[in-house]
This record gives sequence, structure tokens and C-alpha cells, in this order.
Amino acid sequence: MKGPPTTVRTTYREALREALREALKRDERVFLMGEDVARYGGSYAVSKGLAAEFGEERIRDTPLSEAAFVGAGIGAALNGMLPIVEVMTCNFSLLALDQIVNNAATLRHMSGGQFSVPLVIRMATGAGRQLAAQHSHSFEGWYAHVPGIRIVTPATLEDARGMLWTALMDPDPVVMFENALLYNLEGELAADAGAVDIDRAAVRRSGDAVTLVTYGGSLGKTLQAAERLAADGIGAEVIDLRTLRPLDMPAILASLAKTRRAVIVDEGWKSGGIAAEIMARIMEQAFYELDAPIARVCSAEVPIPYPKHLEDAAIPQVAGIVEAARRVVSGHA
Amino acid sequence: MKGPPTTVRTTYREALREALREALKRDERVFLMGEDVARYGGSYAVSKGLAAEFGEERIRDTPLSEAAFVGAGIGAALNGMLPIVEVMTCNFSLLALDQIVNNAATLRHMSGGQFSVPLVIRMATGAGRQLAAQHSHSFEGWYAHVPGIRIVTPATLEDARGMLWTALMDPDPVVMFENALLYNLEGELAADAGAVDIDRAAVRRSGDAVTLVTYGGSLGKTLQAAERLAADGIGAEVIDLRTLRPLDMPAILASLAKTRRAVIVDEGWKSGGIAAEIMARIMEQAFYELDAPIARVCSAEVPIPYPKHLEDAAIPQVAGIVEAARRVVSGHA
Amino acid sequence: MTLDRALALDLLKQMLRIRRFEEKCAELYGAGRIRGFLHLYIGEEAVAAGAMRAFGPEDAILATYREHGHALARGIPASAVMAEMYGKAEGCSRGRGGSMHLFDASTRFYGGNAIVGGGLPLAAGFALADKMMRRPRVTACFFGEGAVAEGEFHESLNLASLWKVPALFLCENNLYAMGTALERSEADTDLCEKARSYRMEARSVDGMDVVAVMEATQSAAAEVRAGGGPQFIEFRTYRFRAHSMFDPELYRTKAEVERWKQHCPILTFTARLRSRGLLDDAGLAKIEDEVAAEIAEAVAYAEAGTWEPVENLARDVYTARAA
Amino acid sequence: MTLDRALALDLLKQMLRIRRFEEKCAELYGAGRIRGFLHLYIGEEAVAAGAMRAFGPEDAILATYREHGHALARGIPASAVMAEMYGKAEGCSRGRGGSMHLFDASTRFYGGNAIVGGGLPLAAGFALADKMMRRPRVTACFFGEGAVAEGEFHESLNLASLWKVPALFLCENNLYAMGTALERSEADTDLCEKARSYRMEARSVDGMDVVAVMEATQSAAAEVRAGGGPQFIEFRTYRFRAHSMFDPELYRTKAEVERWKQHCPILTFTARLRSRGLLDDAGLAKIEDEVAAEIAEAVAYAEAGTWEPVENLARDVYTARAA
Ligand SMILES: Cc1ncc(C[n+]2csc(CCOP(=O)(O)OP(=O)(O)O)c2C)c(N)n1
Ligand SMILES: Cc1ncc(C[n+]2csc(CCOP(=O)(O)OP(=O)(O)O)c2C)c(N)n1
Ligand SMILES: [Mg+2]
Ligand SMILES: [Mg+2]
Repeated sequence: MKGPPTTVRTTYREALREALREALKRDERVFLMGEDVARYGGSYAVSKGLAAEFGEERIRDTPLSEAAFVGAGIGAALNGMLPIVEVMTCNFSLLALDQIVNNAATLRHMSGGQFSVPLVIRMATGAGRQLAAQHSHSFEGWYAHVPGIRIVTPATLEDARGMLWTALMDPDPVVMFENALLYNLEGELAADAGAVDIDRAAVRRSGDAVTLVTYGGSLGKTLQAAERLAADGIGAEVIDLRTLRPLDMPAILASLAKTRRAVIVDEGWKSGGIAAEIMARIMEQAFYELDAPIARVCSAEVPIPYPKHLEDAAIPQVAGIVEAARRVVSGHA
Repeated sequence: MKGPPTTVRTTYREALREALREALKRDERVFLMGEDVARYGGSYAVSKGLAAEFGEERIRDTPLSEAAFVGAGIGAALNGMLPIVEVMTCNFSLLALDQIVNNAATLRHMSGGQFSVPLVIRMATGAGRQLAAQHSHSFEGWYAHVPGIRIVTPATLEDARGMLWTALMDPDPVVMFENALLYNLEGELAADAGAVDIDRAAVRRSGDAVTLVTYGGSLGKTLQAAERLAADGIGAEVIDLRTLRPLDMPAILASLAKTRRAVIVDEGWKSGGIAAEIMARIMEQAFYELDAPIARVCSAEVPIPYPKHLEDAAIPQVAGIVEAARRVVSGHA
Repeated sequence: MTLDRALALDLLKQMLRIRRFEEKCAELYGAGRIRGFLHLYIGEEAVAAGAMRAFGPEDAILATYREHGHALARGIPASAVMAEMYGKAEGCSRGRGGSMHLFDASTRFYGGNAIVGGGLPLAAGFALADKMMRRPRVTACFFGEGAVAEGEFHESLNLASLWKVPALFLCENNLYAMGTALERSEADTDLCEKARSYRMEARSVDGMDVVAVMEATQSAAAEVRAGGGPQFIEFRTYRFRAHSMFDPELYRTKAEVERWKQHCPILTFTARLRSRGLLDDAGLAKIEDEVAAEIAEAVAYAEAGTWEPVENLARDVYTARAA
Repeated sequence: MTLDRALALDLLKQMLRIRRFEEKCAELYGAGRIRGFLHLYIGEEAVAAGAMRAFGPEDAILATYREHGHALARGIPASAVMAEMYGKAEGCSRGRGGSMHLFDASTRFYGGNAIVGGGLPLAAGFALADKMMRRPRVTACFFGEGAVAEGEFHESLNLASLWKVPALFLCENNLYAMGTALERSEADTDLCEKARSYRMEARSVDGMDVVAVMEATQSAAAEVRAGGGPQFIEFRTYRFRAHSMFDPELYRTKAEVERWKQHCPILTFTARLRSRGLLDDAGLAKIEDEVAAEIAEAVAYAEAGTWEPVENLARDVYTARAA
């Protein structure tokens, strides 16, 4: 007799930690390295307790040297390991970008397919905590420009729990962006939650009037916007991209076939962000099905300022999403 | 009595050198630094002879340390100089990206407008010389994502000669991308050529059937494509963006108002490149004026391979531009 | 060494200004008036207070995200710093920067950099500019020992030394980079050795002794100013508080912290001044009162400050051009 | 030191293979069969030929864009290397990489990196993996002295030494990085000093003496393999040719080049072997003939090679997944 599925109350942070723990247990080739992942417990406390459990060999504190330890992760992956490298935030990952773009992303192709780099790089992303310009970038959409890497953006407890293992089993480098505002996200998660696919977008809410495409830290705001729209009788379908590279265009197009209208919500700076790419692809693949131009709600083109009112104004908010959706819905072809 | 304007035969490389020479002469705060700019004469021979003329204090060879010498350029600019920093190619500029994004682009805003960074960073970009994956990136469109910097892409002798001074006089950091295939470009240049604006796009050829938007190394190919299209009776208007950030949207929209169709040609990787941004803006600003979806001709999403036939296949070519334009012209709304 | 009384009292006062200012900040953080990251300098005051004596108004100062002390010692009004902590438009960075990004053109204080090591290349460039323009200035660049592992540190020291530019690299070795102890981040913990591998003059100083800090920095700065090329100073110090307000301090023992607190630069200097008869209870109370008044005023100023209008969000991303 | 004849002749042959291979490459470049960048190793053959002796098949090798010599010495067939120079599908990187990106899984040759310093972090990671998996392997990382100024060099050496991983850092000091002489890029030109500032064993070796190179590398590799932590070797060498085929060589005098040519590793070693009676004209001719035959075969193989179909352009950007 099968009872109802059991769930446990957990947080995004704990789900990530469970995923790390599972990976470390399942495969001896797995290890985690990064600044302050061991003794400090992780700057966002994601890896808290893991050093005690797995030892400081496998939960490895690194010196402040992003290029070297990300590069070392690439080297270790080439040499048979399954490293998880934590870069504290994506702001600092620019120091390692040479390694990511010129090595991790290209080695397979340059070598004619002889080598793969089964590496996962985790980094926090996003604004919203008043950390100002140098700690508030959202670079996931920018990284999605680079062929040879996969970009995943867990937005739910399931994905925080399940994407890591799938990413590790992927023979190619995967960069996982964790929006820092999500770490405290709390909710119910299936007790037996495990690996999830990282290929497909997910419909997080159904609707037929407009498609709201988003991911990561903006998913919650977008769902709230959909609620408000519903109150006005506008049925918004919310798509969580989950993976920014490669994009799951079939999922977007399927929704568009129904709604014929869309808004893209993305915390990156507007110009040249992932929203632009999605708009371009829709233009290429579904122009004639559109009833109105696609709109986007992105971050303002400023280094994120410190004060709350300016920071709030700089990044996507529920009201802005609602307004954009209304505009799109009232537009016509 | 005013005679006909005198021109001189020159090259893109010499025009750049003349621009450097003029700047060095005009203002003692100007200096050039970068790897091998002095003794070697510049890896693309742009600065050849300048060390002899201006001394190795002002034409300054740097060690291989992109982060430090780009950062030093930022510091020197903050401290009253007008530095021109040469990064040999944009591939290596990833090593300096932290300095460019986290410092050059943000200092003004973070300081509440107290400081500006009147720095020009020059770098070679582009594929086409069989230099393979780590030497063939086109990052100008990618850089254009970042607020706080300007991106210029001289494609003509006039612009090679004239953009530098304007960029130097701009109080904000300007990154200038020189497509390496252009250095040998030869032609006539007005003997009194000097500074040019860096705000506006230029119509390089008029036409009313389709707008071809491009910049930098792809301008020549796009003009050739326009020739071929003309032979078929298709009048293509060619817009040279000149500046990728900020984009001159009025120029694009003015052309589109006439042609109602467009193709964007861009040597960056397709996903999330500058072409996507232009398509997104057109979607936002001129959706209802379009007679057909905008198309783009970009680089294939691969680390550029070494052999000529694969490299050619990876980057935009005349035939591909012609084909895209034909498709767009035969499309309908 | 004999110590001029006025100077001594001023050194003490500077340290107290920083200490009390930050204690107030911690309180205001708890009250939600200050947000984001807040990295306290408490315990390390002797470094900023002592070192800053070596620089004149024409010199340039660069610091890190743990820079309240440097900003105050440099002479940015406490009110402008506090207003910045609040994010008010009256702040020294117009509220845009907050705790980690204090800037002030008038005192040539160039931040406030939250990328570890990120200020070092800038410092090399500042000093290069001075050298090229033949200006007898020094650029002072403060950073933590954690930055020594970053490539930007090495590239910058090499560049500065190769070009013999007038930069002074001031390393605040408080033994930890967040939770990572120096011996767990450097294969060789002798930081001066690294500077010397770039042929750079290097010395190590007790960073808890404000006079030692001052003298070492003055002597180094004089040599740098005279054209002797860049120098490096390691200040051995300790932070008494957590790395930031989020740090559970799992990586060090309470006992270790207590041990270091015995060397509190303010306590030890106060004792020294007392023992030399340069300070008594009344004298100390007077200084504390002045400091308290200054800080109260700073808080009032910040509280009374205004919020930048939201319409100005995109201001100062680019320099406004004449139309 | 006594020199085993077979070993000696093989060392000579390895150097000659590299020299003649590259002379042929230069010729083929002139003829347009090889394109892009071509960085010749001529003059530096003793380093790759000597050092590679220290490594077994289980070890990993990383090199730079000037890596034809290392690839050949490591045992990648000359035919596969030449086909790669042509960009043919039969090349050791399937033609994708060309001269700067030679790779070969079967000999654990991991490139071929055209970013100066870019291979060093990888090497630290390779060695870390071996250490964690308790495999008695060594990772050998070759790089030029120009890389020493890059931050990635410093971060990697620190990491490797801090973690005591079995990596061997092999610095080919040919005195120039493109046109920049070492003394114009390093404040302190003593490269071993830098390694020592990470508590890394370091030695400097005559890179024109193939036996000295071999012995130093073998001894260092043995210590590294035994768990003694990473080591650093500086090979003092010189490139006889231009940096690449585009270099007008304005930065050094012909006389300097000629002086160094007197130390040509092949000439001097040949003379040494002759003087010891280990080699005569016939012996040398035999080696030259074998080498010539190998290279002729390599060229024929490359010429007969095929072009990867254009439809395969996007292949191997990602690993093909089972459907
Ligand atoms: C490049 C970079 N990596 C990581 C961080 C996160 N971080 C902020 S402070 C810090 C520790 C720095 O330690 P140290 O340089 O010793 O300065 P201290 O905080 O001790 O004053 C770290 C890891 C950062 N800000 N920048
Ligand atoms: C990061 C980076 N910057 C610049 C270059 C351009 N470049 C290629 S080789 C070279 C010189 C390298 O000198 P060295 O390390 O001494 O090696 P060598 O060529 O002498 O073998 C330069 C500057 C590059 N490839 N990578
Ligand atoms: Mg510290
Ligand atoms: Mg060299």
C-alpha cells in the first residue's frame, strides 16, 4: 500500500547542502573547493558541516585566487575527478573568466573531442541585499553567450536539490548560478527528492493570455506578478527556464503558441542580456505567431547602487512585471 | 581658391598610428602602454616607430600582466593622465575583465560621480587568420553588455584615424575593438582627416529594400553582399554601427522606416551577441513597422577552429549575408 | 623614543574616533539603519591612525571594503561617512556606495574597493601618473593579507617595482581572510619575502602599536617620495570582531581573540600615555567626550540626510555631456 | 659523468627530430601549407628532449603554443603532429587546434595552450587529482619566462606548494617574451627566487645542455613523485628564430643571436659525443637519415590527410549525449 508522498520542510540552502552531501557520498571523485567552504562553513553557509563530515581534503578551502582554483578544478576534471568549485559570487568570477572561457569551454573542441571537463562551478549571483556595485552583478545571462559551457539556474527547492548531480554527470562544464536571495527560501520538498533533468524549462503556472519567461531569483517575483494579473482576469503562464544555455526554445514556443504574447524577466542588465536572446529567437522562430511585441523587464543599466530604494528601482520588481504584462496583453498585431 | 580635397593613400594600421601620434603630440598626459608596444613595435605593428619618436616613458612596454597594466591605466586616468592601454587581443582581455567591469565601469557611479576614468583601451578582435580558438574571439558585442563603458569599433580609415582622439576626450572609459583583418585595409584618406564623432552610426550605402546592420570587420563583407544584392535588383542599405554601446537606435530605426526589413551581421557568437540586442530593441521600438522578422548572421557557436574551411564556415561570409537578406526580402508580414 | 604630547593625544583620539564610530555602526546595523555588508576595523585602528600621518593632502589613498578607519583618519568628515553608511545623498559617495565604497575627491580618497586585491593595480597606475608628471606624491594602498594570494597583487608589485613608481603597499595582516588563516592560504607566510622577490624594500611592523606604525610608514613614505621606488609594509594586527555581520566565527577560538584583545591598540597606548604622564582620567574623558559629540553629530546628520530621488538612478553611470 | 651510448644517441636524435621537423614546418609555412601562428622551438630542443625523459606514460604533460618539440619528444607521432599543423582531420587534435593546440589523450599530452600562463592553474589541478587519488604520478607543466609576470603563475605556484601536489613547473627562460627582454618585464630576474617565495624547491639549469636538463628534471621528478611537493626548474635557453613568423626581430641584435647559436644544443652535444667517441660521421648520417625519413613520411601523411567535413563544424563543442 503506497502512502502519500512524504515531504520534508527544508530551505534552498539545505537542499543544496543535501545535494553536495549526496554527491560526495556517491562518488569518491567528487570534491568541493573554494574560498571559505570548509572552516568558515561557506560564505552563504551552504557547505556548513561538510568539512566535519567529509574532511578538509574533500571540502577544501582555497586561498583568494579565483583564476588558480577554478583552473585547478578544470585540471582536476581533466585528470579524472568530478570537482565542484565554488566561486563566492559571480562578481569575483571575472578573475577566473580566462580559465572558464579559454580553457573549460574550449578544451574539448580544440582537442578534437579527446577530452571533456566534467566540472561544476557554483556561484552566487544577484542583487537585493544592498551590497552595492561590486557585489550585486547578475552574470548568468552574460555567461550564456559562451559555447562549450552549460548554465543552470536553480530557482526551486527541487532544483537546488536535484541539479547538482545531473550537472556533475554531464561530461561538460556546467556553471550553476544560485541567486543569493534564494538561500533562505523555505518550503516542502519530497523526502526522496534527487537528481532532476537540466535540459528542459518548466511551466510553473499555466495561463493562456501571456507567457512570462524567467529563471532564478526572479521566479518568485514573476509568480507574484502572475497572481496579481490573475486577479485582473489575465491568465499568465510562467516559464522557469532553469537552464540558460542551451535554451529550451520548444518550451517557450509551445507556450507562445497558446498565448501569442510574452514578457521576459531577467535580473541581468538589459542590453545584451538573456532576455534579448530570447526575444531574438522568438523573432526568428515565431514572428508571425505574435500578437504583440515581446517585452522585457531587466535590471537598469547601472552598477547596482547601495540604498534600498535605488537598488529596488534597479532590479525587476513585481509591479514592473505586472505593468509590462498588461502592456503586452493590450498590445495588438 | 579652394582646390579639390587632397587625400593620401594609407592603411588602417597607419591611420591608427597617425591617431596615436597626434594624441601623443597634442597632450602630454597621453601615453600608450601594453605588451610589446615599444621595442617590438606592437604585435600588429600599429605603434611601430612611436617609441623612437616619443620615448619609452610614453610608449611603454609592459610585462605580461593584463590585470595589472589595465588596472594601472585606470589608476593613471583617475590621477590625471589620458592613458591608452593596448591589450594585444581581446582574448587576453578576459584576464583584465575584473578591472574593466568592477573598476573602470563602476567607479564613477559608486563614487557618486566624483571621479571619471578617461581611459582608452584598444584591443584587436576577430577571426579569419587561422589562429584557432584562443586567438579568434570577437568580444566587442559581449563587452557592450556592461554599463559604464563605451564600445567603439572603427571599420574605416576615417574611423581608425579619428575615433581615438574623441575617445580620449570622452571622460569615461572607452574600449576600442580593432578587427585584426582590417589592419592591412588600404585606401584614400583626406590629408586633413582628424577626430570624428563616436556617437552616431553611419549609412555606408543607401538602399530601400533591406537594412544591413553591421560594424567592424564585417562591414566589408556586408558591402560586398550589398553589391551582389544590387545585381539582383535588391537595394540594400548598409549601416555601420561604429559604436556598440551606446547603440545609435535612431539611425537603425530611420533606415528601417524605409526598408521595413533588416539583417544584422556580427562576428560574435550568435547567442546573446549584439545582434540579439538590436533585434530586441527593434522588437520593442518598431515591431509594427516590420514587414518580416529580422535575421542575423553571426558566428557559429563554436570555439573557432584552425583549418581555413572550418574557420570560414564559422564566421559570417558574403554568401550567408546575401542569402539572409534574400530570405528577409521575400518574407512578409 | 620621546612622544610629543599633542601628537600622542591626537593619535589616541584618531583611534578612538574609529573605535566609537564603528561601535555605533554595529549598533545602527542592528537597528537596520545601516544595511548590506559591514566590515568592522575594530582592533586594527592603530594601522589607519598611525599610517595616515605619513601622507599629505596631495597624496592618494586607496583602501578596501574595511575602510571606515582609513576614511576617518584621512579626514573625511564623520558625518559624510555616516551618511554614506546610511545610503543618504549627503554621503561621501552620494549614498551610492555604502560601507564598502567610501570615496572623497577632496581628500584624494579613492575608495573603498570590495574586490580583494582590486585596488592594487590602480595604485600602481596612480603612482605611475605621479612619476610621469614628476609630482612628488605618494600613493598609499591598503589591503589585507588575504589579497597576497591574488594574482593582481603579484602583477601590481612587479609593475610598481619594475617601473620604480612612488607607491606604498600597506598590508594589514590580521591573520585571517574571512575564515581562512594565513597559514592555510600561503605556502610561505613571510609576506615581506614576497615583496622582496620583486626587489621591493619591505618591513614588518607591530600593527597594534600606533607609534611604530606611524614611524615606519613615515620613514617608508619619505623614501618613496624621494624617488627610491615603491615599498611594502606588513602591519601585524588582528580584528576583534567577526569578518562581517554575517560571520559565525567558527574558524578561531574565543581564547585567541581574547589573547589579542590584550594588545588592543587603544588600551595599550592609553596605558603608555598614562604611565608617561601624558594622559589622565580627565584627559581621556575629554577626548571621549569630543569623539562622542562628533559621532552623535554624524548620526544626526545621517538621520537628517535625504534619499537620492529614484529618478536619479541612472545618474553618473556616464559623465553627463554638454548637449 | 659517463653517458650511455644508446641514451646519448637517442637524446641527439630527439633533438634532431624536433629541429628538422620545425625546419620543415618553416618551409611549409612559406609554401602556405601551414597557416596561422607558428612558433618555432629551434634552439631550445634540449629542454623538451632532455626533460621528457623524466616522465612515464602515466604522467601528464602540459605545454604552451611553442610545443611542437614537447609533443614530438613525448611520443606523439610526427605524422599526427604534422597533420595537425596542416589542419587535417588526421591531426592529433583532429585538425581543430593547429600548431598552438596539440593534444593527445594516449600520451597524456594536454596541450598546447595559447594563453600565456593559462596552463599553470590546470597543472595544479592535475597534480591535485593525482594526490587525492593517491596515484604516484607527476604533472609536468612547461611555460616561458614571460608567464612569470602573470598572476596565474603566482596563484598556481602558491596553490601547488600550499597543497604539496606533485607538479613540476618547468620554465623555459629564453630571455624574451615576444620582444620583451626579461629584465624589462621582471623587477627581479631571479626566477627561482619567486618559486622559493612559495617555499618551492627551485633550481636553474643550462637549458642548452640536454644531459643537464635530463638529469635535473629526473632528479626533481623523482622527488616530486616521492611526495616532496612541487618543484620549479628554470632552463636557461634561447630561441634562434623569431617569436613567430610575423616577428621582425627589432628587439635584439643579430650578434646576440649569433653568440647564442654557438651554444646550439645539437652542435654542442654532437661535438661532445664525437669527442668521446660515441658518434662519427656515419653515425650522425644514419640518425639524420632516419629523421629525414620520418619527417618525409609525416609530410606525406599530412598531405594525404583529409579535411573535416564542414557539416562537422559544431562537433565536439559539447559531448554528444546518448539520445
Ligand atoms: C576577489 C574576491 N574574492 C573574494 C571576495 C570575498 N571576500 C571578501 S573579504 C574576503 C577576505 C579578505 O581578507 P583580507 O584580504 O585578509 O582582508 P581582511 O578582511 O582581513 O581585512 C573575502 C574572501 C572578494 N570580495 N573579492
Ligand atoms: C595572456 C596572454 N597575453 C599575451 C599573449 C601574446 N603572446 C603570445 S606569446 C607571448 C610571449 C610569451 O613569452 P614567454 O612566456 O617567454 O614564452 P616564449 O614565447 O618565449 O616561449 C605573448 C606576449 C598571449 N598569448 N597570452
Ligand atoms: Mg585579513
Ligand atoms: Mg620567453
